[in-house]
Amino acid sequence: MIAVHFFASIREALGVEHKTFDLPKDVETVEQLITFLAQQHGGTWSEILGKGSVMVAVNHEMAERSARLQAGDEVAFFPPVTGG
Amino acid sequence: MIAVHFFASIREALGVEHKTFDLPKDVETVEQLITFLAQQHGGTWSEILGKGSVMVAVNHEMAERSARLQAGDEVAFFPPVTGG
Amino acid sequence: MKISIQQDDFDIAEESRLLRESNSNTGAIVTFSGLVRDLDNERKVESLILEHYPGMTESSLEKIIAQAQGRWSILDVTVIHRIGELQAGEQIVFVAVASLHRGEAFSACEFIMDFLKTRAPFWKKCLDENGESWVEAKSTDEDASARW
Amino acid sequence: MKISIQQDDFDIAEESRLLRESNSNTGAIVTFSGLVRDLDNERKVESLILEHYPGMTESSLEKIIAQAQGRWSILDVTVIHRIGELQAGEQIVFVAVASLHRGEAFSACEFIMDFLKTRAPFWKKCLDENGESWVEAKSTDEDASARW
Repeated sequence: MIAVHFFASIREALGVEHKTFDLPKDVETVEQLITFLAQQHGGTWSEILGKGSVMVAVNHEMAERSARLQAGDEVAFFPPVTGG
Repeated sequence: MIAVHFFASIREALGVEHKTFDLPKDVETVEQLITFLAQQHGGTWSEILGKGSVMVAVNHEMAERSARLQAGDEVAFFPPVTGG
Repeated sequence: MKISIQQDDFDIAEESRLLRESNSNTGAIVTFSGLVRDLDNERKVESLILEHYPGMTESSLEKIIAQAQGRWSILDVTVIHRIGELQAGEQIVFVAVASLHRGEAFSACEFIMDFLKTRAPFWKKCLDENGESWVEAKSTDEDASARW
Repeated sequence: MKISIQQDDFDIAEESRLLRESNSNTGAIVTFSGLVRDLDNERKVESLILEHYPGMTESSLEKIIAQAQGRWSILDVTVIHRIGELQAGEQIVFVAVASLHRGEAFSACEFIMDFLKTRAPFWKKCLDENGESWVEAKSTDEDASARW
């Protein structure tokens, strides 16, 4: 299983807060996860998640798109942070 | 008249808090004021007030020993400040 | 060390007292309070809605504080960040650092705020006279954290 | 702007509230509190006696604040300094700066403290287990104000 969370403007643009599903065999990186999600949900997802400004966290740590994934991971996509 | 104040360790070393007196004609600068005070009170005063670390204020503004004085001025001698 | 993510307002007097009493050798306390401004880009702000990423928020703040502790000698730290809807004038965030000397407390407090602004997963939505919109990240905040 | 030289203790919550309410567009408040440490050079401190130069103290603080206002956009400033005898753990000094953005508030608050330490006519006498002695000025304080 893999859990994917979406926050703030990304959540609103996709209309989804989180998804949990079996990690497909050919999804080994965050980049491949984005491709997989876009295949499932259409080009809008690829456009939204593909933006360079979108930040990625894997297991609560900031991560690159090349970061490797494994079953049990929690992945999150969100826009640049604006707290404080 | 001129008013001279001494603070903190300078006050304690001299045993005087302040003095008010007619400004002598030949005292035109802070340096000359120190010489005049030393003539009146002895070498200890010259030693204490002559130290490079002693700070001088004229009319509540930090001043150099070359600062010019006139009747009505308020002069103060004190050690480096240690507030805060 | 205290990290709290909460909806409720906080009392900076109480927080400062706790920090001050945690170590009798504290000589300096620097605090930062962030407030909801009533004007942003010349628009009248009614309120902000603060969203965060539970779990990651706490761990990212712990990491930022650990980095600060690695750079400066710090006696204690408090970080409080509010979430939910906040009206103009309300407190959003509080960071306080206690140390022996003032230079370390100033640097550590500003460091923590600069990294909170760019690394901690919080997002603000602004409600103003034009409706609602997500606040955009500022490049000046990225610059502020890059200089450390 | 508020400058106060006083024997009585001060309430940082009340001071922060006044500062916060003085301008509805304040986005950032940075405060510094200085406390009497209970150890200095490994000696147990019982109390400090704070002496100052009435008149010059106020005008030197006004000048320091005016310099800060010339360098940064500041909405309001509070400086409180206590005099007389203070026990270990007591508050000595409080400097708070309100501004639109945090960078200015951090810089102005630290600037005011650095110059207060080296330009405002206050002197501390320390009472400890060895008797009483005047606190010596530190070269690190002179360095801190020289960097601005």
